[in-house]
Amino acid sequence: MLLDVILCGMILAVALAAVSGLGVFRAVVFFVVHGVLVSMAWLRLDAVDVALAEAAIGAGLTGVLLLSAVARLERLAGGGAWRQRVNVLPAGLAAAGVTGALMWAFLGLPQPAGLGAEVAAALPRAGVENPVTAVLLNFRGWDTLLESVVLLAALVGVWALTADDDWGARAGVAQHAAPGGVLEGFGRVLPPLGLMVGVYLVWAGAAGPGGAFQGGTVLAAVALLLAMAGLAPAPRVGAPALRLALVAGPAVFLGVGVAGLAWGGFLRLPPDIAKPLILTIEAALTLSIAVTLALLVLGRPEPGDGA
Amino acid sequence: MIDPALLYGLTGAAVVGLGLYGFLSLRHLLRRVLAFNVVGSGIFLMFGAAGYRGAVAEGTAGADPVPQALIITGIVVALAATALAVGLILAHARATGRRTLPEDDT
Amino acid sequence: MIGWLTFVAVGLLLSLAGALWRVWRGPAQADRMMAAQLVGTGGVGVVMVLAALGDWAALDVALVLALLAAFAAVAFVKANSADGAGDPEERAPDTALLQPRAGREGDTDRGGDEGRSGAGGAAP
Amino acid sequence: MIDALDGIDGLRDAASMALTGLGLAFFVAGTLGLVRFPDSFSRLHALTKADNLGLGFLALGLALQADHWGQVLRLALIWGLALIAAGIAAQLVARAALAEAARRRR
Amino acid sequence: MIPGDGAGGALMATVALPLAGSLLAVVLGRHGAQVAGGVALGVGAAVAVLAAQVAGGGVLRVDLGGWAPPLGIALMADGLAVAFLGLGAVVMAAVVAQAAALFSTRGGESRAGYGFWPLVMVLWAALNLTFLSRDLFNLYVALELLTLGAVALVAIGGQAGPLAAALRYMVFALMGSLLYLLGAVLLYAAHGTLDIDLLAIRAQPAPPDLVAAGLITAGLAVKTALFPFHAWLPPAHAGAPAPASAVLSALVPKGSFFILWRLWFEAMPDLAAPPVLTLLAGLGGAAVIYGSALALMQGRLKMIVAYSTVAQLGYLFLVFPLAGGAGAAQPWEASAWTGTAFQALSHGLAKAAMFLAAGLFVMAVGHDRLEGLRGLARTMPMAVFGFGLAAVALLGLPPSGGFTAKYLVMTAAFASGQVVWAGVLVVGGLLAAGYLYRPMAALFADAAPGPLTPVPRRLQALPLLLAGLAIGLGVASDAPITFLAIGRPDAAAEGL
Amino acid sequence: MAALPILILATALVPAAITFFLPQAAHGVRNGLNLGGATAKVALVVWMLVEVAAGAAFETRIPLAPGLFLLLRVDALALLFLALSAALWLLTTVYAIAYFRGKPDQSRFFGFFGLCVAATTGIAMSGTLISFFVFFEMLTLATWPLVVHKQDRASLDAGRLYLGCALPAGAALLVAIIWLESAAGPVAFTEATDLDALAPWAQRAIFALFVAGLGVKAALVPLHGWLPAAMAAPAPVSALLHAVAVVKAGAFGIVRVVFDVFGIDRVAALGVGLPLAALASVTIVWGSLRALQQREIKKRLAFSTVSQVSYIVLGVALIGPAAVTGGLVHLIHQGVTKITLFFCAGIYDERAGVKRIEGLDGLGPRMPVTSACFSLGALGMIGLPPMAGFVSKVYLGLGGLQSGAPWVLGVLAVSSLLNAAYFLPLLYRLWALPPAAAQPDEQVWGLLAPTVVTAAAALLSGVVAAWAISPLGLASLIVERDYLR
Repeated sequence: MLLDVILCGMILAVALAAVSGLGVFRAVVFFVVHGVLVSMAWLRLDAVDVALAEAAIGAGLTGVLLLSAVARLERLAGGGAWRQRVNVLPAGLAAAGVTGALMWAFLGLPQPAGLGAEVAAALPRAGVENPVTAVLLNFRGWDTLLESVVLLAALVGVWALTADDDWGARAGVAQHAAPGGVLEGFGRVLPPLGLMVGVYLVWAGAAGPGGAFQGGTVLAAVALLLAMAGLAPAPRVGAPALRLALVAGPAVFLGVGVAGLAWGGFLRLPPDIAKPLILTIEAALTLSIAVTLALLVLGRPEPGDGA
Repeated sequence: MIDPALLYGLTGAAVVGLGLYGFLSLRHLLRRVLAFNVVGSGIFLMFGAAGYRGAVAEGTAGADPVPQALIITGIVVALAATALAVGLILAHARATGRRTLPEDDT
Repeated sequence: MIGWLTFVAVGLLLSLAGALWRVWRGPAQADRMMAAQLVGTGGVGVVMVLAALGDWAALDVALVLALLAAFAAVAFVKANSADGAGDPEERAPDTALLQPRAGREGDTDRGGDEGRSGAGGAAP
Repeated sequence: MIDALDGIDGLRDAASMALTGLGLAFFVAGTLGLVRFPDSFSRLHALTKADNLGLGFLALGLALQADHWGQVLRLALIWGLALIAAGIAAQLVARAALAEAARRRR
Repeated sequence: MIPGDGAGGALMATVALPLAGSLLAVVLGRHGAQVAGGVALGVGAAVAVLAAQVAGGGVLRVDLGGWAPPLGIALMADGLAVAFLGLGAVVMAAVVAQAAALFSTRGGESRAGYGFWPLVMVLWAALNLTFLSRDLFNLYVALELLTLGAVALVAIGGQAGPLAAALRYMVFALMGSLLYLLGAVLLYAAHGTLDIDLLAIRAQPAPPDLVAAGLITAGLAVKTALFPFHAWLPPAHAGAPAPASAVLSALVPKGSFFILWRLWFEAMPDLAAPPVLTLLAGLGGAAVIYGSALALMQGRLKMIVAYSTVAQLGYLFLVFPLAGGAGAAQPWEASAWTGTAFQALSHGLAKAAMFLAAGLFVMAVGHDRLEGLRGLARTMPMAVFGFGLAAVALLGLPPSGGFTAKYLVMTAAFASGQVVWAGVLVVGGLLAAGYLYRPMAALFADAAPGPLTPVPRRLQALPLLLAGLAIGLGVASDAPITFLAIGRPDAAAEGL
Repeated sequence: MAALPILILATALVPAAITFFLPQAAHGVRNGLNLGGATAKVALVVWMLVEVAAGAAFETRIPLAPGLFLLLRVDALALLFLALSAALWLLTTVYAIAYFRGKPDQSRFFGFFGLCVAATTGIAMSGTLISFFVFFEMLTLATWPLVVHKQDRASLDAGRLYLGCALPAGAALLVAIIWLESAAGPVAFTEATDLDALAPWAQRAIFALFVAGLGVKAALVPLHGWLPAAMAAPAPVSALLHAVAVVKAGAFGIVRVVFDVFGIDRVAALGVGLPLAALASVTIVWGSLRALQQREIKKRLAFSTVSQVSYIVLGVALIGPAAVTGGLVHLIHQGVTKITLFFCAGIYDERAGVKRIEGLDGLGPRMPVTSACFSLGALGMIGLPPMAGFVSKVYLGLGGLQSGAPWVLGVLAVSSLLNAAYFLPLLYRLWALPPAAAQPDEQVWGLLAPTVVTAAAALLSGVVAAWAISPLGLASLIVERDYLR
């Protein structure tokens, strides 16, 4: 209990630190820390799948994305004057109002009315044993399909910000590292381990915590590391293989969904073949998610920005 | 004895408030995106805590899986939004040399 | 045993709180990054303990945290290299810079990202 | 897994407690160093100690509590990963700190 | 009601086809326009089939994956949803036709040409889903997809102005998403379901529901650019390339409004309290007046049209206090509800026509400042005529869809004794005449425009066609009104 | 039979729709279409006249919404207006074809011209308030491009003023209609409407809104400002505005509101007739006074219209049988007379470049046909026997006496004096003064022929007023049959 109180206190303190103070860099570092703490909170709340996602995305990729962005932004932005904060009082009042309302609502929640029992009852027909995976890929697969498209849309949006002349170049800023240096060494050691962990997470997701998103994120991190260590250049945005990899997940998912029409309705997975179908979808999704996330973090092609 | 679900739920609500305050008051665009993510994590925490309530009350194995699945979806969607926002911020900075929206300059 | 492990977890958390102070204080960006690194490692420790306390499946979370722990640091050093895409090793460090206490010079984090007061002025 | 005798069990618990306690102590020490030491490089020093040793002892202590070899394996993997990550991160951050200091000096 | 069997094919196709199209466009790059053309045809056919099914068999419901709510997600096509699907199909078809000329990929793949097609189709899928989905979280994902697509489309221009506009849009949209998500989360926590129909049974005036309703309403109001959250809309809609502007202005805000509408009328009609309804309508009225006043002051055509969107969206919010006020003397019921649907449909068609016409003017002149458009009535009569017809629909002059809308809503206002909202309609109509007169006068001015880039006649026909449909909606209101009544919630006739 | 109203509407609508898409050079097709349409319409209206005289009724419903429909219905009053618009459309088309020879943007002009006439036809045949409103607003919109047709500064300003007056008027009308119908249900002109659900003050307010909404088009003071400004438009447009479509639509609407919406009993009970009559009288005098001050021919004519159209309103507001007959017959009489004057003004402008009254000096002998027609028109306006105008004024005067408003005689007298004061000097200049300019050529039959026809009509309808098929006969019939029961 004490543990929970301390954890909550730290989460609050870190959240406060992330939105206060002057430094952007500091705020981002606090956000990374926030991710670590929140993933612990998820464990306390008996949500290992979410803890995995939070650790991989909240503490991992989002942090990397923001850290890179801070430095890039300072490089790009000139010295123009700007205000750190405005509307402090209205913002404070609004935030306090919403918080108060939320607490009031939370305290006023009626008896728990979750779907645990319904999920448990339907689990035998879902094809996987992990209830969270069953919800993600079967009961509410439609959400998940759309979510993979959200990622893709964001990537297309980021690419659309490319300078006209840079279209077709390699994604992101051209990365390089000292040959034989520490970074490169890291880039050689970690990927095999990361690959293993990523694949393990996907495979484990059917029965226990894990799944395509968590595994895909780890694989994306591996790919990013390879790129950052200068070991593998980022792909060109026009590369056909890359594009196929991007759409593989949503396409397979959509394809299975349409095939479901033959079984009586869109996205229907017949119980006896649900497991292989889900595993197929997950495999394709993992590939797409990994590639998409890595490219999202790398950003638009900017060959001119490199050495 | 405090109910942990309640504790985390209220913490989540407070995190939402903090993030919201940052989102509304800060002008540096990256910090606003960051604040957006803070709000998001607060929302998810509240949601997760609400789903955990059931597990505590019924004494069944595990929390409600549906909120967990939704939260995972939400986290990924938030990441997508963050990535697009960061891309926009950088492109905007490149075009204008600003870290903020034009109307937020002095 | 449960009591002890809880105690260890609480102790680890409290020690992380100390690290948080360093993140806040800085002064150099590297200090903040290092402190974050400690929080990450400590987080791995806490998660391991939590795994022992409850669901061993939580070890996977520790695994992912440990795997990604260095990523933030890598992103940080890459972004802060000369062109934003390099590596601090690429150029031999200037020997003059290897003097002790080189990092202890005011708050280097306030160079670029502090609100400059213009006509409207920076809020506190 | 290891469920032979109560005595062994008690012994195992004691060893586990000792090892995790040692790990905790290293972490606390590392934090103290991080907070108290005067400059970036000495702080870095403190940090790596805590990372490597603290986590190592913790892992060892917890491994005694594991009821499956897979868990022990994972604990080892985690420690190994943390070791690599911490070492590399420390190296890189140190160099970055140097570069940062150099930039400030110019 | 037909259970989720094969009958859901046409319904699913309206979402799945654009999704598949966007995936294909990501891969094919250069052939995005052809893919989009195919998708437009397919969705058009699917909507037609769906309309026939709904007209013949009533409301169509599909439980996705065979899992009924609360476990699964249900999609539902009622008259309202199908009408909006139809609006989307028509506008999108015209947009695709114009964009195919604008983003020509002859001579290799280009950045904007590549980005536009997947984004616009993703946006379309998301939009159609907002009309069909019955699940609040699924709607959240749809909204996010809609927003990301829309923001990216605004930014596709690439210059500083559009980028700033896109960022501002993004900031507001993120805010709206968070508030919406908070509300949805609270509702699930309280009732263990996200399904609109189940919520309708379970919702009660308790703290979680009230807070959730407030948060969702606020979030969706931000996304619909309701006054005073409207500041992001005009620069964003004006900054995007014209075909994108047409989509953004005509369709995208309808998605968020649609959810708000469903929420109040279908999920929790009993929670509505008069002060809230009056507040919503009051903000809508303020949007009408303020948006119109600002439109009067703009010097660029696209800005005028964009501010007009702020004003026109304001009308939609009058439905909340006015629903149910049809009066015993009237031969129809739910007049405000039906009128609002008409307003949304007519505005969608007319606004798309205007932005497409504006795009053609920009194509011809190179910019959209009013003084540069002088005399275009002689050189581009079809586009100008289309613009004029669209203006008629926006003004709510007979015989247009806008008039039917105004007539129905105003009748409800008088019949329920809330004359002040009728005043908003009148003043808004007159202000609209003011701000639309300026471009019309410029287009009709006796001046030889400078050197013009020729614009193909077939492109000029598009705005005319859309505007003609907006007029036609008024001439033949009978069938749409009957169709809209399929599956209409009781609260639409009884009031909130 | 039910299709006949639709057919009549189509005679204007279809040529208009096709004309929009014709290239400028397609003169033959365009002229043929428009003349054909106009001729067909006259034929159909004549046929209808015969049928109605034989007791037939024409009614067509076009559904708009459940319970809401456009009702096209031809009663005697509708026929009166219909006949006027059909005949004058044909003549104006002939005139316009000649007038626009060699000028640009003809397709646009004739397209909108056709739309205007279609709208007017619709107004005439409207059987419900909502149908009336639809066509009324359509008329507003279709007229604007005609007013700004020249695309010069003055036209655009006039167009802006026109819309600035007409759109708020439309809004007022819509509010009036919806306010009324929200309490009483859809209003059809044939059925007595029960307005008792509304408080008397509300009924009066609605009546005021109706008058305000319709009064703009009918150019009632102080809502008349747009009409004189609109004389910047080409002559055929002026003819259309002043004689056929716009002001007549307003006056006709007031007739409908008084007789078919409120009913004369209710109008009398509410006590709103007299104020309306007073307003009309003020307009009559004010318009004449302002006309006296104008030095531009078309402007003088325009203010004259302001004055003359209010005769119709005055007659209706007075309610008595003779007054109503006078008002209704003036609908026709003013139409044929004023169109003659505007045709002539157009010829003076086109053929002699004369815009101001000073330029008329000595033109009479040189442009004898035009000037003769002009003189007939002017005399008719003054109300000299046996011209048409005389008949109207006699009935109005009688009506005033009947309705216990003898002051109307004073108004008529003053107005006639003023009419004489601003028209007679023109005639004097035309015929008595020596010429100032070179010999112009008035020999354009396309311009002259319609002018002669309308002038003759203005004379004849006065001369044969006693016949049953004269406008007066028709008006009396309407009054006896429909309104005085």
